[in-house]
Amino acid sequence: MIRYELPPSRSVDHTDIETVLGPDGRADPHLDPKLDSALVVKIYEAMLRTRVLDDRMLALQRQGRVSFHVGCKGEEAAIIASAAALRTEDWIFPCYRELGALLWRGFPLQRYVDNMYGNADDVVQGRQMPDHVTGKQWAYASVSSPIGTQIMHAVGFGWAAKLKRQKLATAVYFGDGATSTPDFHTGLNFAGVYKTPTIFLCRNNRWAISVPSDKQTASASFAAKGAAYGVRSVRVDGNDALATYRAVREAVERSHEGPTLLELVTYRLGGHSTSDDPKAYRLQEEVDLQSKGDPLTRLRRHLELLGAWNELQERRFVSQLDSEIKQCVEIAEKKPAPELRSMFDGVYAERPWHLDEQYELTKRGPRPGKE
Amino acid sequence: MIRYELPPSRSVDHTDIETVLGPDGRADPHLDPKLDSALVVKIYEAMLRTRVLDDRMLALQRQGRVSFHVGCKGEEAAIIASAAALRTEDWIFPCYRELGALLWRGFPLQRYVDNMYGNADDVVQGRQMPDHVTGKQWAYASVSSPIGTQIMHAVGFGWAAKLKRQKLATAVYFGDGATSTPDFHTGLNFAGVYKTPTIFLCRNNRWAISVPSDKQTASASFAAKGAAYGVRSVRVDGNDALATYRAVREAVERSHEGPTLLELVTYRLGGHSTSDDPKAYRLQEEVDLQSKGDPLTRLRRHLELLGAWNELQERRFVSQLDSEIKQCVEIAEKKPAPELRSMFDGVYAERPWHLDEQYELTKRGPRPGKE
Amino acid sequence: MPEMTMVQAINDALRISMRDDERVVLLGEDVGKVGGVFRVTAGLQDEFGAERVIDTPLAEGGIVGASIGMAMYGLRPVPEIQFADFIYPAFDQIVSEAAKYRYRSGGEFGIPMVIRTPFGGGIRGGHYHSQSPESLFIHVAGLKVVCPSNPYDAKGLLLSAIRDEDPVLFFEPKRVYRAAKMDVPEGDYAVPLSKAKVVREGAHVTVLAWGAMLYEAVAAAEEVAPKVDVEVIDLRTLWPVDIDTIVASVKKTGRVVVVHEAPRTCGFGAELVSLVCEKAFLHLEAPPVRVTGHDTPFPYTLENDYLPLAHRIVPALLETAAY
Amino acid sequence: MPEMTMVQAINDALRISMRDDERVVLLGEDVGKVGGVFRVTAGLQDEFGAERVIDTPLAEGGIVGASIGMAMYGLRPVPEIQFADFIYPAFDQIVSEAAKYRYRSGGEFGIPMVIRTPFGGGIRGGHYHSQSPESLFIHVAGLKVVCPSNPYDAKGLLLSAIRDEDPVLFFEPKRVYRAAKMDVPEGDYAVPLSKAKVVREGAHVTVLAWGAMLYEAVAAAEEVAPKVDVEVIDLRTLWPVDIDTIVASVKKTGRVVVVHEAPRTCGFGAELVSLVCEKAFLHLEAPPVRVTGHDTPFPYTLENDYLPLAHRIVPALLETAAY
Ligand SMILES: Cc1ncc(C[n+]2csc(CCOP(=O)(O)OP(=O)(O)O)c2C)c(N)n1
Ligand SMILES: Cc1ncc(C[n+]2csc(CCOP(=O)(O)OP(=O)(O)O)c2C)c(N)n1
Ligand SMILES: [Mg+2]
Ligand SMILES: [Mg+2]
Repeated sequence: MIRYELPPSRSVDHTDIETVLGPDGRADPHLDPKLDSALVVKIYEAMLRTRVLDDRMLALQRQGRVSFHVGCKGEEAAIIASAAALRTEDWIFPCYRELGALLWRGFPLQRYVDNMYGNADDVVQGRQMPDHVTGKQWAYASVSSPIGTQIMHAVGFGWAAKLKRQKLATAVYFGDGATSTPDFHTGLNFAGVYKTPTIFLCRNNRWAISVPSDKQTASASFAAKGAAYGVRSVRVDGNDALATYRAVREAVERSHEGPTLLELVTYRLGGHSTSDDPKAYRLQEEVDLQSKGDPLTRLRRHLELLGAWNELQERRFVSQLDSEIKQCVEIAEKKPAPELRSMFDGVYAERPWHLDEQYELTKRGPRPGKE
Repeated sequence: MIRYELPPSRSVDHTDIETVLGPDGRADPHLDPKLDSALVVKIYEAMLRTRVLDDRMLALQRQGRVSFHVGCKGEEAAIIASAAALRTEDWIFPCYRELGALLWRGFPLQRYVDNMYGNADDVVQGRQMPDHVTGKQWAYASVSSPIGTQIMHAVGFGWAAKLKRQKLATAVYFGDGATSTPDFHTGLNFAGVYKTPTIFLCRNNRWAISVPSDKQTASASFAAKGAAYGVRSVRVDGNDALATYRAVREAVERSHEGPTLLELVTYRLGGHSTSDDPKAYRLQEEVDLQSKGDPLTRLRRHLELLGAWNELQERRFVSQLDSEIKQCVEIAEKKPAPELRSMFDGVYAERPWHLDEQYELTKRGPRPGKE
Repeated sequence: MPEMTMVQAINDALRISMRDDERVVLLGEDVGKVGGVFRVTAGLQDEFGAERVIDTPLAEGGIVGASIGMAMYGLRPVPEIQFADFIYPAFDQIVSEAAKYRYRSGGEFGIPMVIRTPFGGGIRGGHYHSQSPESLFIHVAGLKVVCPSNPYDAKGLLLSAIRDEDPVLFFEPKRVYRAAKMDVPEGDYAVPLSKAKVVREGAHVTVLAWGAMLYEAVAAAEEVAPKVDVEVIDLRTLWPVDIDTIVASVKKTGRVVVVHEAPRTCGFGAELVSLVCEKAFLHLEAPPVRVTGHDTPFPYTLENDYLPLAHRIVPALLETAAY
Repeated sequence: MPEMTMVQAINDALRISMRDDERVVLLGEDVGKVGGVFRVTAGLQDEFGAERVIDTPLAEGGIVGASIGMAMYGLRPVPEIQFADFIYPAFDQIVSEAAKYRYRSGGEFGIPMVIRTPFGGGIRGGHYHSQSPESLFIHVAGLKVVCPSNPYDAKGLLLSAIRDEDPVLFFEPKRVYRAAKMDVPEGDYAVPLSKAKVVREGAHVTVLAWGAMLYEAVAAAEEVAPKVDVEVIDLRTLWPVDIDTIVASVKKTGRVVVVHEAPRTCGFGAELVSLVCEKAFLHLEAPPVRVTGHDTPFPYTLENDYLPLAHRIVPALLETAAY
């Protein structure tokens, strides 16, 4: 097991971390999950795709064309390799950074871009902020903003499946900051007591907006918290796609025995969201240092060693993706806003009298001008 | 270190437990806190006093003279020896079973009985249920019913003292069930990060109403939970007054370094409260077995060995206490109910217009008949 | 027809639902082995097993949060909150998640779930075993709020609530739990949600009430009967409320008194007064009146001065009628 | 006199309080090093140190719960909840503990604490960065609720709130945060709690509003000015509300419109309508009207159809005036 050295300044590490990919791009032969190289390429492409998308959404936000974006730059391995290790029947309960996991499962890009614009074709009908999607068909729950709340849902869903003797696991993503919430505590505790088939994926990206992870807890690590609930836990190099895949796969395979908590140690290379300027609270040197551990670079080095990826492929992939994005954006921007009635529908399965009244009154107008 | 054997059925133990008093009443010479025997007698008397009081309040409740009582039968060592190990400047944040700790600090018995009756002299003016007292003068916070909420207060209070460079510790009592609440999680986490001078006293009395402690968590023990927060923790025989004293004293002495979590392993010999009938969910055999570890018996055996206590003293103490209780009850029963205005006062520092109105209207009457 | 207390009627509704529908599961603190601190779930773990009648750790947010996940899976969870006073640790899961899940997921996921909880005063419970927090939930879009006043309705409303597609808060007036028995049909039947019931017809004043206070309203109505002819409406479902029944009655009587245990300010009474003003202003012959709990925490010793019992409703009826 | 935005005015009030009173401490998520996500606490950690301007772990219940303990010790904590939408994890500590502590301890402990939180819509925040939950807290006895509409009031009200002996919820309309500058006196001054302000005098209709919607109310009043003479009252403190100013105005105009962003049902508007009916019924020439947010979660794309902006207030004013 190769130790991947994290910079000591912000480190909460006092426990080992599971790493497969060495700095030279070689996989530790003892830990290598020995994936088909086509699969690894697919994972790499998905990571790259997310990276490019983040960049383009950021640009659109800066141009004032979308109002907000929350990306996952630096956390692509933690998100995509974990999703890749799940089975189709396993459910994902996302935080807000796991779009890559949803796209991995086949969510169409146009559908995503429509959500960014909150237009009439947005799956959530423009009701939520950008990047707050849902994908039931892809076994992907609804993104919401409150930190941690999805953890209990993943536990309850997996618990229900277990009661119904259905074999599936639920994977729930959350950040290091989320470990301080009530739902983390309750989720791990219920999962431990009822041995639910839940995989807790703690993306320790070292920051909760401006709060560094060593101010979030005095625990030796986030993985160490599992013991408080009798929950098996592993600390994994979350910038290492192979290590992440391997650990999640194992958790999936053991999910019928009960839950696993995985701390995926990674780093948020970008701002918290487009609303955030991290220069106000962290040093560029830290970011530069962490950029050296960029999960894309590490996996690409590995693929290049295997002869499975090269610069030409990379460029071709990006340019094709770019035209795809461009097209989706053009389409999305032409679509109208959701209809007024969409605001009053769906609060309940059937619209009750008071919402009928409110709808009728609002429809009668006057309606607001463009601000 | 003598291992005190807990019955395996309900046991969540997989870690050692700190014990001083052996089954023969002898103190382990290496761990004996070597207290002045007068102090130990005082602790024993306070434990006995609580035991008798519980019994008498239960009887009053059965006679319909008080409406409710929540006692601590079986947990007297955990409660009183811990309180005895605190310094006067240390603050207590109670759950609802720690009346003994308050009496230890000098809270007058009449004041307690007035609270049981919710009469005009009740310190909380008949506003709360019986056994929900307050004792600011004795550095004792307000008892409330919601489980766990006091934990954060103890952390905040100790944190404030630390900011003000005042040396004091806060001791917070709660049950095994309370470890599942958000406040336990948040309290331990904040205390760990800010190194607050907080002593977390988890009375593991093995039951949360009808839920046994091994259904409360899959953790190897409650003490084991401290590690999740970087908080020092110790598992103590809470039926052993000397072990409890010793562990709390150590936590007090180390409180300037930061918090300690103590799991005081004990047993709730009685019902949860007068509203509860434990026969519905636990076997009499378990209670009988646990009665053998009765903390009073264990400490009394020790005192008798030392020649510091005997049957005569015991009887004299009880009969004197009995007449004291009887007198307090007689007085309390003669006192009137709180005045109507007490219901409208004290919601805010000054009574606002709407409560003036509500008071005036209610005063005008009609008032309710006796039901 | 057997006679049942409300406790028995609710137990019966749960049993019927669970026999009828494999998806129904119960969970909460002490609901399993001991059958709940009020014995509402007594015997159900014996019949349906510990997997469907689940004793949970002490965490209301966990109980509701897990129920949401279960509902997403396709179950019909019926979580119990031991006392409504302890619902606040679950507030975030109820308000931020259960209430909004259907809407914010574009209808992909509904959360059919009934949160049962004993509420209300009159059992010497002081601050934390007496509260009536219904208006907090009525304010939150996406929730339904139900409150039966008698065994028959309790059973029928609960059966309807469990079959409803949306999250329902089901407030059980614990003062009524064992106070009276009533004929309750065996087997399945429904009392529909959002239908109020005129329990006493009258021409002069309309009283709107629910839960335990319904009896006080009726008692007060009887007391003033020689002078004032009072119509008493049991709302049964608080939200979405049966506005038609209310408006029809107020248009007839021109006078309205709302009675509730919860503190007055921003209680549901305020909403009812506003609705009546909006929909029947020109029919009002007197200002709508609220007889409610006071704006204080719920007291122990003086609880009968706190509650809007008949002795406080009577003068309100007389004054309103004479206005 | 310097010109300040509301963000600057609140920052100034915090600075003055902290210089003036050693007991004042700030705590919350991201309030320290980065000075808050809206930069309201910018520069304060530099001046007062990390012990008095504290970045906390991500737990609102912890922030408020610790503040209660600090207040019991004798400090004057000013916790920040990053968005009002995230206050629910702290709901139990606010409702069960802070609100009741003085009362239930027989007055032994007060909890002087100001919970600051940005609230309201209009910044494209969707469900969870737009909510206006004020009525939930107004319903809870023992809390005070304040909401400034402009920089001057924000500073003066916050200074008063921090010096108040009871827990105060201080809702800051984030739509107004940087929307406008205003002359704000340097140094210390107070805007008293529970005093409303008539911001526009008028004879025909009274409008009650607060926070960001005040501007919409004023805009609507100007728009109808040729036909209807509207009096606009900025409540400033929502609870305990300045009932005298309200009643005096309604007795004068005989007509009242309440405007708020929060969902209509059981919003504070319902309470205001009820109070007006109770205290000025015979003066009413038209039913009180509510122009409010809808009973849906707060939407993203259509937020201007959700909010009770001037375009929706205008017809309400005209109809009320013509009633
Ligand atoms: C309950 C709650 N409190 C506060 C916020 C505001 N907020 C949004 S993201 C965030 C930090 C989250 O950090 P972390 O859990 O580490 O996730 P990351 O963003 O780093 O992926 C905060 C405080 C929120 N969304 N929900
Ligand atoms: C938040 C909350 N939920 C539920 C209850 C009801 N209740 C009262 S005591 C209790 C069990 C507490 O168990 P534990 O923490 O072990 O303390 P013990 O009574 O055993 O001392 C419960 C569930 C409550 N008071 N507060
Ligand atoms: Mg993070
Ligand atoms: Mg216990």
